[in-house]
Amino acid sequence: ENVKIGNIIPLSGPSATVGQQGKNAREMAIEEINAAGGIKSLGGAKLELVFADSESKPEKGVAEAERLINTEKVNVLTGCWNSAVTYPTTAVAERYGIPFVVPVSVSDKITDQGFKTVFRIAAKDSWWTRDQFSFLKDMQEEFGTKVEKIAFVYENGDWGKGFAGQWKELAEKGGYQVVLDEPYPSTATDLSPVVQKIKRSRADVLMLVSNAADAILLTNTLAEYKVNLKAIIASGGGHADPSFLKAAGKSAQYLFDIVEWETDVNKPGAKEANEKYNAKYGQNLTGEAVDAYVAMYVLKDALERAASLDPAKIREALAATNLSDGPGMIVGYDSIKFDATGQNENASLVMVQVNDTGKGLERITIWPKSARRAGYTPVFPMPEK
Amino acid sequence: MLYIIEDTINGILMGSIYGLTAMGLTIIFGVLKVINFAHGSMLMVGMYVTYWAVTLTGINPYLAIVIVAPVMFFFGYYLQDIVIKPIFIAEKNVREPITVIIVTTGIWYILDNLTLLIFGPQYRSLADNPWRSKMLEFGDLFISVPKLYGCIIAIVTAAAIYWFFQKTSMGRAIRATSMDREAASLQGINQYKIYNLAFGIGSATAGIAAVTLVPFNNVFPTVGVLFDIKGFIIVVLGGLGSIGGALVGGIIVGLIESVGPQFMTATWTEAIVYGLFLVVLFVKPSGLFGQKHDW
Amino acid sequence: MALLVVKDMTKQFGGLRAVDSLNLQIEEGQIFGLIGPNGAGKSTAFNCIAGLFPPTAGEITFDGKNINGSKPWDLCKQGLARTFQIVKPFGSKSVLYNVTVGSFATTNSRSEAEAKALKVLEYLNFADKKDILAANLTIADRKRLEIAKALATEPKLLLLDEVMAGLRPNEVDEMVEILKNLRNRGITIFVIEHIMRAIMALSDRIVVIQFGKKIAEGTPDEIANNEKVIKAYLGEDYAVA
Amino acid sequence: MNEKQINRLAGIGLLVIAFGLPLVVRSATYLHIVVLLYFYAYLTTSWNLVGGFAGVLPLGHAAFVGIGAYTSTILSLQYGISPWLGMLVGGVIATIVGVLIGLPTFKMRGAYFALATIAFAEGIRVIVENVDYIGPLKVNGPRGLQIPPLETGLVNYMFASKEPYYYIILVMLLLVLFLTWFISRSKLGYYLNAGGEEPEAAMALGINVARAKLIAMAMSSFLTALAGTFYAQFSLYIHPKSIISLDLSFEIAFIALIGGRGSIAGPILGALLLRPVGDFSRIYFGDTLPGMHLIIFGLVLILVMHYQPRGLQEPLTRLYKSLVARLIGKTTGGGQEHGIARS
Amino acid sequence: MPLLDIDKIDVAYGDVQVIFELSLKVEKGEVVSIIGGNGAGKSTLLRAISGLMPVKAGSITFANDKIDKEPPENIVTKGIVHVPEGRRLFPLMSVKDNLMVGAFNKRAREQAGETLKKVYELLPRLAERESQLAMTLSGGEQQMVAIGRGLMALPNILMLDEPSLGLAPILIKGIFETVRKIADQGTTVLMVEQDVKHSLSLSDRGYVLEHGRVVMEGKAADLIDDPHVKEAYLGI
Ligand SMILES: Nc1ncnc2c1ncn2[C@@H]1O[C@H](COP(=O)(O)OP(=O)(O)OP(=O)(O)O)[C@@H](O)[C@H]1O
Ligand SMILES: Nc1ncnc2c1ncn2[C@@H]1O[C@H](COP(=O)(O)OP(=O)(O)OP(=O)(O)O)[C@@H](O)[C@H]1O
Ligand SMILES: CC(C)C[C@H](N)C(=O)O
Ligand SMILES: [Mg+2]
Ligand SMILES: [Mg+2]
Repeated sequence: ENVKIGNIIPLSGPSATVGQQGKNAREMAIEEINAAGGIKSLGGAKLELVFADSESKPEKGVAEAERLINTEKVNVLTGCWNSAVTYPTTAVAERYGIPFVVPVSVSDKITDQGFKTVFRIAAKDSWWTRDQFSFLKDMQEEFGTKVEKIAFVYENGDWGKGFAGQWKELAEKGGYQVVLDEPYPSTATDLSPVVQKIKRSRADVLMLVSNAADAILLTNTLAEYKVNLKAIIASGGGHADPSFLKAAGKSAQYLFDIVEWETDVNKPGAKEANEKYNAKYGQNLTGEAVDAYVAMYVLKDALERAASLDPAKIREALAATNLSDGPGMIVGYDSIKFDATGQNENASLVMVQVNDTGKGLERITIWPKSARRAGYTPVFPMPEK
Repeated sequence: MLYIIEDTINGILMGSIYGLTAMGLTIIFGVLKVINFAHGSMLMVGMYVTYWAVTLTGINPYLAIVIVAPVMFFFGYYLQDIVIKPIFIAEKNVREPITVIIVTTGIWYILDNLTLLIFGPQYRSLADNPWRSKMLEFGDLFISVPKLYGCIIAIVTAAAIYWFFQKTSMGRAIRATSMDREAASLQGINQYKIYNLAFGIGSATAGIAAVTLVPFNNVFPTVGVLFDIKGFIIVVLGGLGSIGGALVGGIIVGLIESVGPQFMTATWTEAIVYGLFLVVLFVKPSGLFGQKHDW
Repeated sequence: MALLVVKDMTKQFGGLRAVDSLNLQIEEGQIFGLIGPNGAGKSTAFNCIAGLFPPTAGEITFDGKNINGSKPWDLCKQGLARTFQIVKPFGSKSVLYNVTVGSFATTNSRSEAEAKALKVLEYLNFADKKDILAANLTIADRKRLEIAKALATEPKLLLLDEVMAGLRPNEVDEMVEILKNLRNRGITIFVIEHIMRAIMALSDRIVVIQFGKKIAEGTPDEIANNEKVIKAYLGEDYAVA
Repeated sequence: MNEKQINRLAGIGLLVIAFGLPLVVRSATYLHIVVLLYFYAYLTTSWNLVGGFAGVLPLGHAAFVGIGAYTSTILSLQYGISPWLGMLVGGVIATIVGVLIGLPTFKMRGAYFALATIAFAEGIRVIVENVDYIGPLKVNGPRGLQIPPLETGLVNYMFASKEPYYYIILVMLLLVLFLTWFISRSKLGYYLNAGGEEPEAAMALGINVARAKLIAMAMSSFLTALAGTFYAQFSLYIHPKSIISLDLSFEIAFIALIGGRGSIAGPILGALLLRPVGDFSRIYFGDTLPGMHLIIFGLVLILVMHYQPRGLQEPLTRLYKSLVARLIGKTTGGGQEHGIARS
Repeated sequence: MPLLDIDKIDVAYGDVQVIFELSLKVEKGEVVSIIGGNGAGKSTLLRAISGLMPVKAGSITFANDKIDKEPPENIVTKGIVHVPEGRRLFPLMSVKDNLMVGAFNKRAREQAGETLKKVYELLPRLAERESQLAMTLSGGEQQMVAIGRGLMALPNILMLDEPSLGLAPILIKGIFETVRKIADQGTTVLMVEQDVKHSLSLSDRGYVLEHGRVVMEGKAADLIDDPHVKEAYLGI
């Protein structure tokens, strides 16, 4: 008997690019797992993926969760990338007692609901923001440049609002002056008014939360208006989208982006996995894709230990996860382990900088210093325009 | 003060491009009396055509008009001929066949998702596009060159279309058909051909709008949706069927979007646009330049 | 007693004065005719009286009350009903439905309203067409439907705008009879018509307007022989057929 | 057996099927789909009071769904007020908003009205997305509101299985159907029809068209808001983008037009076609051919309009009538009425 | 061979047939009147000829061309021009633009300038009102525009549907005089009229239609004297 894994991701609609990546990564993982003999404790049972399209719409996610559980009879669920979709959808899984692995969806509240069945592999937004601020602090020390004024600009949604809330607290604690706090609609067709506000705020550092289309538009417009900033710190998502670098091109140079994983991570197997992925799908793995990829290995590990398809058993096994090596463990940190809320307590983040070291623009890991690509010196502050 | 000037200029430039994106909507409504909910999708298709035309042939993005406008004209012409015309034939006696809007919505869903199936979800923009970050700088005052071109193209297009409708025999025939289909057919006018033509012209203007957008915007399957609702607001504000109205409506929206954020967060300007829209309609239910008798 | 008094009524459309200081007075139980060249302002005068739009100046008194700027629906409830020159049937509905809409003015019950509507249809020799969709009627029948709808509201004063256009002479005669009967039942009638056969046979009194101004008033005989009227409206070789 | 008896029998048969369905359909998924089908049929029927009878095309009814959902949810989350009560409060607020919307927009004709209602609904969505609090009330802006699991039961309007939801929405649907049937035969129904088709003529017949439309709008927005509460309790999560969305507003109108505008059966027929098409095509193609389900949905919209521009109700009524006629062995004359429909 | 030959046509609105096996001929240069009560099917007949209504059975031949399956615009191009009941002007266009639209068909377009002059000569009132919107004209003026618009198409046959409807007595005479002039200049005219006295007196021949059938046909002069016509249509 096969193990059915239901996956709810945005395959059409505005986030279809990342949905597609997540699908690819999952497929690559289970191919490997099945080729290696499936779940041995279940007599070599194979993993089988069932995908459902959320279109990035919460109500569709909820409906699909109902269906995957009731009709497809999936044993576990994963998804949904958009926090706004993941949040209500996990509630459905909780009601039915079906384990739900969230590879990436960062809103804190997903694991703060007291649910028993939810396990998140990615870091949550309070950690992302915490690390963004630690990074900022470290950079100031390393390069001796002082940052005083910060501007917050973020998509007006669950994700952006979540980040902005945390930022405000952190900025206050860190003694920074917040000169701009600006949500914008992700559907904007012209972002120059927002860019003007950034420019006029005379901020030193700009912190962003953006989806893909707006990330590209913002980056280009910032370059057009020659907004002088010491740094732009983005929050993954749109800035980590595979089309971002291509579409933004030169304007994206020197941008900092926080991610879970980067191709240059120093981890056995990572390079091979990326090459394999690139050969298969013509793109590099991204942090978010890696989370999806690893999620499959986390599930495999839990299923081996559960040796049963009983959701309660799988849930228990997931809760006891401590995955530190083996194929597929290509994340930047040492092991995956869930705390009482289901949050992967080891999840860690890295900061990358977009720059051209002679091979065209690429994403280069620079922080924490221990993970920095050998021989690369980050550019901070950004050169004046 | 400088800020206000800068934002006002940006608002006018971007606004006239908005006007251009909505112009096809108003033309098609003016003649067919139908809200073309697929107009955003036509714009999207136009953007893909522009993108590929420039990428494959390497021509100047603005010269691409000579490819995009005709391609879009024929696309619209035959789309109307094949998909929408049968409804008009079935509903001969209805002046404003509402069923057609369902059909146009169907076209919207199909075009957007067919594009997704064919080209994938990627965001595309022109590689090494010389216009991307071109700015005119007057001290601290920045004016975007692609937007300026867009504005000029919008005005020229509007003037050309206006001239065509007022001064040519075909233009008169189109206007006549818009007022009374049957009476027009009694003047030897093939109403269905006129509809095809109007739809073609509307689509061609969407194509021209697409050309102005591609140099500084992304191309992706759902990009049309972003311009859809804005387009509706613009054409109603300006008065359905009025070419100049579309331009003015677009500029109003552009100004609010551009100047508004000086006083509030960008997310609230949307609300201001809707508010103003309703106020205008309350005072003048047929929009700023709409015909009272021939809504 | 005068049922309708119009004093110095003027209606201006932009630069055009469609009705110019018009005075008229209609007694209860009268059939009152209004004629004049095309574009003289007859329909406009009707529209002002019936409340479709307010007059620019002047005073309209109906049944002793000033009705300047009153809304059409209120006027209808007060007993003033009208037909439209450009007929406006509820095309997707049956004749009976159309007329029932009118008779709801005096009742809230559907069965009662339908019964009243049927009576009106019978009265107008129209009952055989009660189930036909209004959109499928010929122009003449649509005009008849206009009258039926207006009658169903049980008016005191009925304004009829060219309801006989398109009727054959013997049908015109039939309609004249119907209208006379209505008058005998106590309904005052104010009619616009270009068909002299009808207007002359029908009216107790006629007003002629041109360029919005009254140029003559009198009995049909007086009007038929009025020089001004002949020159402006009837034409030299006019003869009451 | 005569025609009346057959009609009655058919009606009773349908009722028995509707009430018995959960005994046969045990799958929660399918029941979920049917519940949403009824939910849409209910919304469309409420919409029909304005969109069908009054002859205008509102494209912003999602705003009322949103008002209903938000009102009852906020009251229940913050003050522990039973959603049943909150539902009524939501209805009242929606009525007020509906009348406020109606006042300016009913002056407009045709496309202006349709587009103005879109703008109204979008405006409300933008406002909800922009405010975290209205006074003490937590709206939570773009992040939506989640209803935590409470004790299940009728008072909390929360149930562990789908069946109770099924029966609630079924009863709501039947009530609203009866109401529209009743109105269509009343003075108000006549006035709405007349005012929708020829406002000037209607006014001359003593109809205050604007007032009749406002009454219809008030009822329609009240009823629509009730369904908003149902939706919130059924899905336990509300989000401005999904509940006050253009998609929802459009779908309501499309179901009506596909089914047959202004008819009683239209909304049900429309929902019976469109909902399953939407749901099942997404299920079958959602994973392999992203976007395919929307292509199919679009194709269905176009095809129905090509073959039945007046909606499904017309041919199906004809079919039913001829079936009945055959049953009672009487041949009915063709006599199909033709006419100019309103736009 | 008649210019227009209608042979046993049936016409129906949906299932309701309103014209039954109707035959009618118009010779070149003639003025032919069709009279009949309301609902007799007169307008429907003209609509069938001009292609606005499908013909269910029978045939219509014009100058040896079968035209009963052609769409209205082709029929106009061939030279049959229908001035419909109720004028149907383009309300928001100027008088001149209305007239120019009349000359849309290829045949007429090239000579539109000259035709326009001729129409202005025939109907001088229109030249005065050249730039006024059609919507704001009085009924009589509108009727003139409608006829003028018909003439702009350079018709071989001009079909007029109740040109005198709703006009003041003084104008009616003028309209019929205009029709006479048009006929004298060589245009064939097929006219539907309620004003039987006027229309028959300027026609060559006439047809009486009742319930969708021709019940009488003949020389106009004979019809005027026919007792049935006298009673039913002249009201004598
Ligand atoms: N709403 C309006 N706006 C502008 N002008 C108008 C309007 N209504 C009528 N007119 C003009 O007012 C004048 C009087 O028109 P009206 O319809 O009252 O004439 P009438 O006497 O009824 O003519 P007919 O006998 O042809 O019906 C005309 O010149 C007409 O064009
Ligand atoms: N759109 C329609 N749908 C169905 N039946 C129609 C339609 N239009 C007209 N009819 C019917 O066709 C018949 C003939 O109508 P037609 O208009 O040809 O008569 P007519 O002789 O021109 O009368 P009138 O003198 O009143 O204009 C009438 O019985 C009428 O009811
Ligand atoms: C970083 C991204 C994965 C965030 C995602 N869009 C979310 O809503 O949580
Ligand atoms: Mg008049
Ligand atoms: Mg006729």
